[in-house]
Amino acid sequence: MDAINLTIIDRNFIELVKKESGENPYLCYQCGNCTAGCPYTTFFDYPVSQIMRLLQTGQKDIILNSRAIWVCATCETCTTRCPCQIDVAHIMDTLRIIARRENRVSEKDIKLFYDEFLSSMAKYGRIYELGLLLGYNIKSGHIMTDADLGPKVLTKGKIHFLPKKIKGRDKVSKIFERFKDRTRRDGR
Amino acid sequence: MSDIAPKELKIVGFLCNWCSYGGADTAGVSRFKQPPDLRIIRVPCSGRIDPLFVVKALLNGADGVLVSGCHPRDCHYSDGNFYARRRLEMLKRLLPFLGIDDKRFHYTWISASEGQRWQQTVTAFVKRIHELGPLNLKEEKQS
Amino acid sequence: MADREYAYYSGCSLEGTAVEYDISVRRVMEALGIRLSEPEDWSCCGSTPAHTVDHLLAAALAARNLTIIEKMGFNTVITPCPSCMMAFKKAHHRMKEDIRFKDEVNSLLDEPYNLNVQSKSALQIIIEDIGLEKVKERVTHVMPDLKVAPYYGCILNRPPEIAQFDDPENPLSMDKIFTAIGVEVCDFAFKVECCGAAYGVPKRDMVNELTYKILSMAVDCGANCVAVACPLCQQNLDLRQQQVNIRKNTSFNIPVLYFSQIMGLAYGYSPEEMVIDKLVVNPDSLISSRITLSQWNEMKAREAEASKAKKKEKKNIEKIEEET
Amino acid sequence: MRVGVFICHCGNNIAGTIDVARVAEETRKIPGVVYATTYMYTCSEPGQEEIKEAIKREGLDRVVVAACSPRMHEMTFRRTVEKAGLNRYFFEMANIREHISWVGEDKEFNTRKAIDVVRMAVAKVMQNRPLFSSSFKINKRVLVMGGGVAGMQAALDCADGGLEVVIVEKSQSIGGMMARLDKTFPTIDCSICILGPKMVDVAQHEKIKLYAYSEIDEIKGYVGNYQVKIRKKATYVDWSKCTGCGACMEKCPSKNAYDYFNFGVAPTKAINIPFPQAIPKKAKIDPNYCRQFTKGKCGVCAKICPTKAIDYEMKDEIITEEVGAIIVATGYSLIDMDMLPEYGGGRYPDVISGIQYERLLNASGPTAGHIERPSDHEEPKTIVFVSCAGSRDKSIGIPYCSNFCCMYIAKQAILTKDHISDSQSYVFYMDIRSPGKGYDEFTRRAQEEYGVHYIRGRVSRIYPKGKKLVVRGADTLLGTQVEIEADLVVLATAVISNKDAAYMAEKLHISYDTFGFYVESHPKLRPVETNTSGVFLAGACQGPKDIPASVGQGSAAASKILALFSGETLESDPAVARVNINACVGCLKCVKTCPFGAIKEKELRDGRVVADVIETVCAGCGVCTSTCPCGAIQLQHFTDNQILAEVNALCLI
Ligand SMILES: Cc1cc2nc3c(=O)[nH]c(=O)nc-3n(C[C@H](O)[C@H](O)[C@H](O)COP(=O)(O)OP(=O)(O)OC[C@H]3O[C@@H](n4cnc5c(N)ncnc54)[C@H](O)[C@@H]3O)c2cc1C
Ligand SMILES: Cc1cc2nc3c(=O)[nH]c(=O)nc-3n(C[C@H](O)[C@H](O)[C@H](O)COP(=O)(O)OP(=O)(O)OC[C@H]3O[C@@H](n4cnc5c(N)ncnc54)[C@H](O)[C@@H]3O)c2cc1C
Ligand code: SF4
Ligand code: SF4
Ligand code: SF4
Ligand code: SF4
Ligand code: SF4
Ligand code: SF4
Ligand code: SF4
Ligand code: SF4
Repeated sequence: MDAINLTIIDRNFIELVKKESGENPYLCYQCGNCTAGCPYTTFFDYPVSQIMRLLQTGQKDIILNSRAIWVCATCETCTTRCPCQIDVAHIMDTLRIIARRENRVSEKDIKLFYDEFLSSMAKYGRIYELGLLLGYNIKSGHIMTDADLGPKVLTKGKIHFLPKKIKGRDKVSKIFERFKDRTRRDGR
Repeated sequence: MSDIAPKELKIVGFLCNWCSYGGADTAGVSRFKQPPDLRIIRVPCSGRIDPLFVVKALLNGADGVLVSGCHPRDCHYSDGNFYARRRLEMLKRLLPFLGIDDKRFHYTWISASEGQRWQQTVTAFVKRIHELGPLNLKEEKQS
Repeated sequence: MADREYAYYSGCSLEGTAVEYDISVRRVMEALGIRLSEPEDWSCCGSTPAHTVDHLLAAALAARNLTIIEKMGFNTVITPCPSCMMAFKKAHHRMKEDIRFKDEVNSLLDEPYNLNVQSKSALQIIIEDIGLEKVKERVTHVMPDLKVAPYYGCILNRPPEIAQFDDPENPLSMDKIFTAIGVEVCDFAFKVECCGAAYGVPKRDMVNELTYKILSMAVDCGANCVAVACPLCQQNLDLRQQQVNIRKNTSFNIPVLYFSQIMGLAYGYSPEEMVIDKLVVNPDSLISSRITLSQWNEMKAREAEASKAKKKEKKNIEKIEEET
Repeated sequence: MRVGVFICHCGNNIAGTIDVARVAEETRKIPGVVYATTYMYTCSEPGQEEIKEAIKREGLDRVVVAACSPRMHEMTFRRTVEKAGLNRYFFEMANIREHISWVGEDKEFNTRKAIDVVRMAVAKVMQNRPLFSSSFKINKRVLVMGGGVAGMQAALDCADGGLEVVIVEKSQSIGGMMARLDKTFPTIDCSICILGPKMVDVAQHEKIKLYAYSEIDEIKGYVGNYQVKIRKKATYVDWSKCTGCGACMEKCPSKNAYDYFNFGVAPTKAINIPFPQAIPKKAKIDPNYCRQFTKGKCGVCAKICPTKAIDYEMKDEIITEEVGAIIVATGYSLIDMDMLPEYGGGRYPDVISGIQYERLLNASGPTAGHIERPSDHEEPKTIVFVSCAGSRDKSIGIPYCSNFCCMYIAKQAILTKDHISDSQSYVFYMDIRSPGKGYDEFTRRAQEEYGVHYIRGRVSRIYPKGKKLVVRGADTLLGTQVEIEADLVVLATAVISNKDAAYMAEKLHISYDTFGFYVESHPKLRPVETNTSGVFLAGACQGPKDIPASVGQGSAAASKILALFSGETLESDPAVARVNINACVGCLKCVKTCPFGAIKEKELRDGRVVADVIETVCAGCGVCTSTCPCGAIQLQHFTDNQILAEVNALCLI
């Protein structure tokens, strides 16, 4: 890694994360407990305690481009065990939201899956599992994802071929629309 | 006295010597910043605080009174603060009859090690008094 | 006759891949005298994907359902899926802590949510509202072959400030229920280890690695099946078990049942009624030894008799030996 | 009246954010003030000289110093004015530093506030009356609460200084935690070898009286004259007869009693002597386990005892001792491991606490000094130490550092290598805190010479895997997760205050902090004094500290008492309550409310009953003054008039 220039610390970024998450990253004393407990540490490029450290030094680019913030599964292990009572999972969540807003997505597949999930939700009010899977497979280019499971699932009759559409699905899509209006209004 | 219009209100603090006065000292030593409105009177024990002092202060021109003593069970004089609590609780119920909003009077417990808590208490109380504005006995009686 | 009535939010998974969870929970609740009322027109809770977009949006998607439940007049909703439960609890918690946030969430909704609904897992309802005494009373059948690794998953009890139930590190609610219904529980150390949650589809390798560890630990502690309380856990451990075997060159063949299915079997429901056949790894060999409680008691009595007789005989022999 | 006011700059501490010249200028306008000046460092020698000279030059009869907190320098300046011939109570201090210059940023506001505060002090000082202290005789005996190393040191120093000492120890033997330790850092000398002789000295010193297995029930009185009620708890063994032969312990059939001394490493007998060097070395029955008590039959020990010392009917006994000063040396406790569920202490037998490990290392411990796993008694080869187990952990309400665990972990790791040469120890740490003399060298030695592997990071989980325990932590220097398959895990559990700390504080009228540790009078300059005169602190009851620091405090507390008792009498504080018998109507409300029982009724010659204050008993709280319906009883120096003068000086302007 190149030397990080610490002469100027990006306070705006730190403040933004503070405000949106309601958590104070400076409570972290770098004990490493979160990294020690995180089931995903091996899949992270920066272990979660280092994300916290990077945050303390305002390293916006490194953080928002990191894989870690996308791979985090919000399993709450870090939050549960942090001796400084930091809601670390919530900070990870917030960082992911900011990254998404800034269109920085280091884990395209995960984001795509989330997007497909939400669009299924916006469309039908509930999740249409088969549609979600097919949509994901086509868009991700991993056509065969979980194809091995197909027979198992389908023969067990677990997946419905047709979506369940709820009566109030327009109400759900209205929530999405209002939310979009709001973000547009806020100029994000 | 000065050409700058006075912005601070007049708030009297009665603090027991052992706990809360020490707590205010600790806040000072730790440089915990506070709004400037409070003037402190030191008494040996919160049990020494006669409700009359509070009433006199408010009638004579104070906008708020803050009383603070040792935590219950942590009193230098064993139960002085219990007597204080009883008396001051009575006083709080009496103030409205004198035409004074009882929010102008607050009592609390702060120990000598709780500098930060002192800072928070002062800041919150001063803010409250500023929200109520200067004490105008006639007006407050009417409303 | 129903003793109590609760709102019941099954959630999307329980309509699809986890129907057996839905059916078994409903039956067990009925057996315990609980009536469930499904909110009409409920929508998806938002789950993980929503809170990766925005906390406000996530809360609103969850709160829409809470509003419906509130209007039904319920103050408690049973949410068997931990993901839904957390979505509800977090929305509720944040709205309660921060009035501004509450107003903003409500501005996205047609009708406001007024913070009157507690979400609880089926486990919490069973432990707190029904009680182990009653859980035990209803038992009609015994499954002597079952050795269960109780797997709670990561978010059922965590973070503790929001979950407000059971121990976040060593939860015991499922253990206690199994013990009450006479099922053997193993000392399973990975009760709250994460299984990979929603990453089954986009990050299957990752999930396989994590479930490999959990399944290994289950086998190591002597279990012959895993009990779960979450549709995602069930999928990752059961449906993907074969993927693990291929990837890690293992030969796991350990059934993964919903705790409610096990309860149902102990309450005398047939495996068909508990929709056992929807599980991928077949548990038939384990549950085929199921017998009724009275048969079991008779058997035990006979055994006790036999051992008593044996002891007596032994004593007699000793006596004779001593005498001679 | 001629009031002089001295306003201190305190270098830049005050003058930096208060316009002291303007304060002086405004002060001069206050009626009664004839002189006001500023000074750089008022408490310095020349500063005090300046006050004395001004008193003479200007003919001042009242003095106000506007400077730091009176808790800091009131005594200094009282002496100053006294030296210039004024009564020491003709002095007041206005706190413009701690309460103004250090907490307000705006110079204008600060200056105005300072002027107000000075005006209040002037108003009060003009109401002040001369007060004179009287002297009273003192009882030069000392009570030491707690017979740990700190209490023992204090007791021996006092006794060697010629004072009679009473030690009250809660448990069966003196020695405290140190008696349980195997070796001590940083020199690895045997703990009981250096403590044992001290314990014997305590037992044999003709000036020391020891009440073991006893507790304080009640403390009455004031500095110089305390009456202390001591509860000698029933041991069911007549200690005057018991020779400590141990025959009873050998024969007792109840083998599963909890061993408090060994922190439950192994069970003990219902009747036991805690350890071979115990002082006093006497047996005690634990009625929770004794069959005579639980089942109503046994009596084996009574039969076996050669001196017929057993007495199942024994009752607690109350004894009163009179002393003049008290040293509190009640030490500390440790958290239960089940506060840390992720580590499984209590659930997994091979996860133990540091103090339990200390007992495993000890030759007179339950394993005779062989390190073995509690689960299967096998010798562990891979041992993991987890530091800060509960300490520095806000999530369980313990934000502070436990002070000595870093050091004892290094010690235990070194000893482990000495015991089991083919073992490997690991230490998970966040920081290594070793600032004492020779301390850092010690922790370095553990790593450099003994090959102890230090890992910078916290442990997140411990779980069993077969016969091993998997310790999953992080190495934050590597930035990875790490796992160790250990045979034994030792948790350096956090130091906390004793359960009864708050309860004792109430009896002693001393303060304790949020965590139950007793509060010293000044964190730097009065570390063993409390705010209650006559009560002193020593050792870990004031906060976690190691043996050298505890011993140092024990000696310091003793020297404070020797100084206090250097004369035959003490000066009383004259700021006590006084009754105006002309105003008193004899309602006796004050008698009922005085928390110290300092007021008695008195019959005057005309038969009228009035209140009467016993000056030496009055602690000066003023509760009576706010109780009296007639204003007849007034706390001197804080009378109604004095306080109202301050109120009015502020409000009526
Ligand atoms: C595992 C471990 C290893 C350690 N190793 C070392 C080491 O190598 N070197 C070192 O310098 N330090 C070490 N320490 C620290 C050492 O134990 C303390 O510094 C020392 O014991 C403090 O002495 P104390 O007299 O203040 O308190 P304690 O030793 O706790 O003694 C207090 C005494 O007061 C008694 N008591 C308590 N309450 C009352 C009451 N209400 N009335 C009457 N009596 C009461 C107690 O029974 C006890 O006898 C270690 C600590 C631990 C936990
Ligand atoms: C930069 C710095 C900041 C610090 N900040 C803090 C702090 O914030 N809080 C804190 O608690 N501690 C602090 N300290 C530590 C503090 O300075 C020491 O703890 C304290 O001064 C020790 O006091 P002392 O009396 O033992 O020694 P000293 O202060 O060194 O006094 C020794 C005296 O003996 C005199 N002397 C020396 N030799 C002889 C001789 N042969 N004959 C006669 N007289 C002799 C010296 O001239 C001196 O006056 C700080 C230290 C430094 C360097
Ligand atoms: S557990 Fe908490 S304090 Fe420790 S490194 Fe992680 S965020 Fe920081
Ligand atoms: S919440 Fe995310 S960062 Fe925290 S432990 Fe779980 S996966 Fe790791
Ligand atoms: S008197 Fe107080 S304020 Fe003045 S110099 Fe001394 S310490 Fe500082
Ligand atoms: S009680 Fe009797 S038998 Fe026991 S140690 Fe004392 S003298 Fe010996
Ligand atoms: S009477 Fe109690 S203490 Fe004595 S031998 Fe029997 S069980 Fe042990
Ligand atoms: S002494 Fe060391 S191990 Fe103990 S609490 Fe402090 S830093 Fe942690
Ligand atoms: S309360 Fe006042 S009037 Fe009553 S006895 Fe005491 S001093 Fe006298
Ligand atoms: S001031 Fe009054 S109440 Fe307080 S101790 Fe003295 S006599 Fe008692």
